[in-house]
Amino acid sequence: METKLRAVLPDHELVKLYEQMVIGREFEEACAEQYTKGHITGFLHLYSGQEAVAVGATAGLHKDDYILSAYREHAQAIVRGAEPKRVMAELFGKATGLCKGKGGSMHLFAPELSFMGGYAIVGGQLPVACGLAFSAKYRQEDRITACFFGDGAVNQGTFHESLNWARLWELPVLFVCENNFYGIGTEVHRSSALPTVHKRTCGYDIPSEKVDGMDVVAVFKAVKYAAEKVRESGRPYFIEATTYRFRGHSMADPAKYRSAAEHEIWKSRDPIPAFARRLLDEGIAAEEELEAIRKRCTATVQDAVTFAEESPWPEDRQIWEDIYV
Amino acid sequence: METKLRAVLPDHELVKLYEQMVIGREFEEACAEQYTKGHITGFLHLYSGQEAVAVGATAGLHKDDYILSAYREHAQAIVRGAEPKRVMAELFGKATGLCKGKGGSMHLFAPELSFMGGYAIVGGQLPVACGLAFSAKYRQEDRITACFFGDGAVNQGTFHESLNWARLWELPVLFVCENNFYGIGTEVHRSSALPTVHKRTCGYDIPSEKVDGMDVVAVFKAVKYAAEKVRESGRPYFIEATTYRFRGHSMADPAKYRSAAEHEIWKSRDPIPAFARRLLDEGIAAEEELEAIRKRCTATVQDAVTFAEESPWPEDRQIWEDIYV
Amino acid sequence: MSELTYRDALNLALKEEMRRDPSVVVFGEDVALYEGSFKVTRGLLAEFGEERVKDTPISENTIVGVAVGAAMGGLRPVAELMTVNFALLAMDQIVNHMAKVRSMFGGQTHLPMVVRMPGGGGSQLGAQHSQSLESYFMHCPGLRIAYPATPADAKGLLKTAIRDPNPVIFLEHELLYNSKGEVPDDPEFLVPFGKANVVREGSDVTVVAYARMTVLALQAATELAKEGISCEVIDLRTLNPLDVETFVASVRKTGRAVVVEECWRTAGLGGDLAHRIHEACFDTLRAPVRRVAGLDVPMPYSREIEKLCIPRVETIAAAVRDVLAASV
Amino acid sequence: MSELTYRDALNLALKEEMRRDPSVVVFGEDVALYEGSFKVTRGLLAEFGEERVKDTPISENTIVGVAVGAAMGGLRPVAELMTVNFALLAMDQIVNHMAKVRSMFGGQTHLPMVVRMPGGGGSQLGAQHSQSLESYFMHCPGLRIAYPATPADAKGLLKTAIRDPNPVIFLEHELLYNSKGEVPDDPEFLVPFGKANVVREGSDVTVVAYARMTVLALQAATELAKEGISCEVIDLRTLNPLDVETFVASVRKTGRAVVVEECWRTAGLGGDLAHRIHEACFDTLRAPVRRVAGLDVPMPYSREIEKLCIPRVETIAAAVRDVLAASV
Ligand SMILES: Cc1ncc(C[n+]2csc(CCOP(=O)(O)OP(=O)(O)O)c2C)c(N)n1
Ligand SMILES: Cc1ncc(C[n+]2csc(CCOP(=O)(O)OP(=O)(O)O)c2C)c(N)n1
Ligand SMILES: [Mg+2]
Ligand SMILES: [Mg+2]
Repeated sequence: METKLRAVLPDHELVKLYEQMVIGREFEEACAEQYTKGHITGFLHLYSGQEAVAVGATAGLHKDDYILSAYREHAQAIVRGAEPKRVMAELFGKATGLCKGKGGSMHLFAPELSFMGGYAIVGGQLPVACGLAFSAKYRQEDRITACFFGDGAVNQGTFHESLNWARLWELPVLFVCENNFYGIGTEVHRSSALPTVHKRTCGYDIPSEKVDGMDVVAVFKAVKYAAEKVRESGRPYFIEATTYRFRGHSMADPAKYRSAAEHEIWKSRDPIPAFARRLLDEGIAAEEELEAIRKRCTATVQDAVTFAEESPWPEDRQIWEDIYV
Repeated sequence: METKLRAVLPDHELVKLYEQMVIGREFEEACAEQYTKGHITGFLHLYSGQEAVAVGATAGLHKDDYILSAYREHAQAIVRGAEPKRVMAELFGKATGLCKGKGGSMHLFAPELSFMGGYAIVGGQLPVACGLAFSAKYRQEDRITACFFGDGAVNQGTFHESLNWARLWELPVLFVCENNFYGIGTEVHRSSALPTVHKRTCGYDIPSEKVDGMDVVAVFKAVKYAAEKVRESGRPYFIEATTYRFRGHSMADPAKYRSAAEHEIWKSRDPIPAFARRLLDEGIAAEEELEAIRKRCTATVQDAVTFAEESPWPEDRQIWEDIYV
Repeated sequence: MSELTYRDALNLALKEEMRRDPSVVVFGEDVALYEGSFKVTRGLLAEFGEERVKDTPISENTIVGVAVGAAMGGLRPVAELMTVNFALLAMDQIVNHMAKVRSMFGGQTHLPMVVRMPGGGGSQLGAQHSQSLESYFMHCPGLRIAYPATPADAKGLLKTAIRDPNPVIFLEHELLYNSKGEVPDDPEFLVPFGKANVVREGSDVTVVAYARMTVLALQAATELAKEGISCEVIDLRTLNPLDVETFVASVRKTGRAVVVEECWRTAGLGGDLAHRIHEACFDTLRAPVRRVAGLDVPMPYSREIEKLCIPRVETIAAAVRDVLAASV
Repeated sequence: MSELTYRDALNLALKEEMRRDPSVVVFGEDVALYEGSFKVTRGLLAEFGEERVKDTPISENTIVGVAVGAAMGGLRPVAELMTVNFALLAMDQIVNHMAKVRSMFGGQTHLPMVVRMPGGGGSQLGAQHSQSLESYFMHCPGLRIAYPATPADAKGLLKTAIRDPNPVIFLEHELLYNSKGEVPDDPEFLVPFGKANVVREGSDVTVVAYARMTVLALQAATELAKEGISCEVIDLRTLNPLDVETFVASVRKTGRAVVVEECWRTAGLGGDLAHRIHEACFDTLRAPVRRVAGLDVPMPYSREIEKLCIPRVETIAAAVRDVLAASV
């Protein structure tokens, strides 16, 4: 039997999880539209379907725990507190963007929120996460580092090197693999000799567990538990969150390699309506309240688009800025 | 109880194993002398102490199974059939060397013996071994690839990538880790989160086992068994052979990081006298025969040195040769 | 002749060579089932099956290493790195192995292999995905490097690359995949390595370029012709072997040169080209060689500033005008 | 002033900076217990303890990546790659991360980190262990690159590198470790980045060099002086920032230049330097700039041919004579 939600978190925090998932989804769907209109260019990797992971995990961390991710990180940044309008402006390539238009969709960064970046080289963020964790440990800060990556990243050399290193140096890193079962068009069992991702930590003596990444509360609980383990032991921990991206790998991918049936099964597990049902069933929120949240999120995202549209382009001189100190 | 040697191999083959270990040792000790005299320059990594691994393993393979190794590979090449004089000439940098003086100590190569090279980038040979195994599989050759590497190499990204790949593509690779417990001055438990090296294959669904690398017959049996497994299944297998190098990492290393006591314990397990005792105890060879072998090996190595000394240097024009076809 | 895109010309080259030689195999991330990130390997899995067309894990260093071993074992692997940016993860196998194995083993083996990589900037992909790394490969003896500008060359050079006994880095420009041109149907149509192409004859200035830079240089030449300036445009086609004679002969004729490279200016290959011209034509050069190159910055994402970081028709034309103005 | 080896000068720089700033940490393969493959980190573990001086697994890409993260987190990591050859395994973290993080994140962070790497050929280490990869680093905006020629510069540049807020590639030449020279004792002795050193004044030819090439160039200059040829020798000290003014001013004076680089000639940094000279001094140059560079081959092991692949005093002297002979 499922735990009752109220046993896990107070009502307003549960509702906040819902709101965060909704804003994540709304934001991505707005991005898709803006991409179609040509306002967002480059690669655009949307997070729709995976919201429970970012939202549950972020809730399970302390506010100043470091977070690093890959290139599918809009929702991750927003959930951590980045302003949607500055994220959208970044995607538009505007000077008001989170990274002044220098980074784009794949490189969001907000150090004041301890959001230490989106990285576009598969596996590239793992060593960086170890380094951040080392700095926190060295300075005796009570701060762990959560590093997100996909199922495709686990076959990069850096995965191996980083897990080994984190255990060896006893670094407070929480590795979170978002297993959405595909790396672009390649299903996990076609890229990994051992497709049960979390079992791959056996070679590093790192404890690991698997969690349902479509269930925001399950993710929250798992991450909260794991984060405490990391904090207490000073050692790494590994979570595999199974999830699904409802869209193609990027806007350029029609995702023909997945069957309609498979897609339907996962769609029926959409974390947002599922969580809404639980909030209603357990009397935590009323339908009107949820509807108000959805409206508010839509408005926020709409404002973000307007802000991005109206923002100026970077100036030419900025090309030469922010490279060297 | 130890198996009786005769139950494993016929007498003349057992004696041959002894001879191969002796030549391996004599060769290395001669190298040390020539290095001290300044005839051999560059890095010189000697194999003394580890002979049972190369000798036992090579005996357990088919003649045309591919072998690849790292930079501590003189004995490996010689045991496979490379002429000691051409190996020595290579170390002297002479035109008559195995690689015309272009490769040196770390890059022996003898394709006619299916000895596919010594590589000096730690972990660099593992992907290459996978490629050779793939070519053999593709051409439906009854040929496996044995890839040797050290305990230090298991933390390179290529180790992870190659093991995953070999299992995924079902490649006939026999991975042989020569665990001599040190990568230069770093003991294995200070570089590997899981210092029991053979257990690291758990993340790839590759069977593995550990063997006493100071016992030539044990290595032979383990490799023979593993090689047959690889041949039959078409899948990788992993052997960890525990061993010890009696000298420093290279001639430049006084190996002060190891205690005299540790060194003594391993010295007392020197694979050559240990095997000699068994040959004598089980009545497979008489002391005179072994003594004759040792003399023969000393002479062969002395001839090799003379050959190398008397050989010409490469000609200047050779600088531009053998780069492009 | 058929009109084909650069993409389809590459695709046809792969198919023809796979039909011709069963030792040709293709592998890389998403090249089989997904038919390639840029669809260059479309139809290969269907025609040649999964023994010859293989998806790989995201393990770039090992992709190249497996190709090295497979080539050593007698196959003709054509590996794809999804983009040139990821070659940075494979530099060990490219520079330490692919380029060196033959020579460090005294010529006892050779590596008939190709590593294909799309590259180049201009698509708002940000700093980690917009690099032009041709100088790195050129600065590494032991490799051959081809980088086609047209669909015909795409086909002819890739076929030559696959048949070449040496390891070849085969660069493809992401912004050229959709460009169209006439391509010979002949399955024996090959474009030799080391022969630059004088793609436009002219008398005032020699413009040395490659790949997409050739396309831009031709457009600049058309513009400049309206002003009465006659450019000779040379497409290098291969960066190794480098056809020094052709461009030096041209500069001897025109007395002026502009070198166009997409990569960063500092320590870029254009410095070497410029110096070779300078050395060979010291007496006849009427102005210093001008370089048009990528700006020395990590590529910014925003399209309005990104476009200023890459050579353009305008910057090439301006350099040509400058060189004329500066002439003695 | 004390007479120190290049090795000991580096060692002292590390110690002084670690004493001065507790955020400086040192890690790399065998740098702690073993005190470094080349003994540059001797005594560090004993003085600063295992929290600050750390051995790592053989995982080069992650060594650099950990330094990137640690620097982002506010430390001043000084990572060692055992030799520059292994930097090829770390090119992803060096080029895609270390060089780009600041700019792609809009300047919101910076990386006060140093990656030290011994390099250079001439020790019969074969093709995979004898590379000079400075051109790769120079061809990558976002990095600073220092490469000292003398013990004093070794100390002063390393101290500057550690205090610099930018990511620094710090190259050391394996054949210089035992070279000796006077080194200032002052713990505040710093050698600024971007200031080339005119190590010998002269009037006939400017020789532009760096690191061990400076040492050879000075020897060549001594030889040539006997023939009445006066060389001005310039040691670049840092390749990024590059002090163009100093060498251009010198060539304006002498009218002739030889550029010496240890790396491969093709697409090497010397082409860029030569072109900058050519461009800036077109009117005053009396002969084409000559380049003395490593031969375009994977380094052969055998010492008799290896030595011919690397610039030598003789080849530098010959280039200077050539440039004089070719002068108009
Ligand atoms: C080193 C590297 N190789 C290849 C790519 C191209 N690429 C981008 S995303 C991707 C798939 C990654 O899959 P996964 O880690 O599962 O993340 P997901 O996209 O599913 O979130 C690939 C191959 C890259 N960006 N970096
Ligand atoms: C990529 C790379 N990093 C570092 C080195 C320097 N190095 C040479 S041997 C060695 C230790 C390797 O240890 P191990 O694999 O255990 O082999 P062993 O020397 O014990 O035979 C190191 C770090 C190298 N050659 N290649
Ligand atoms: Mg995935
Ligand atoms: Mg070892």
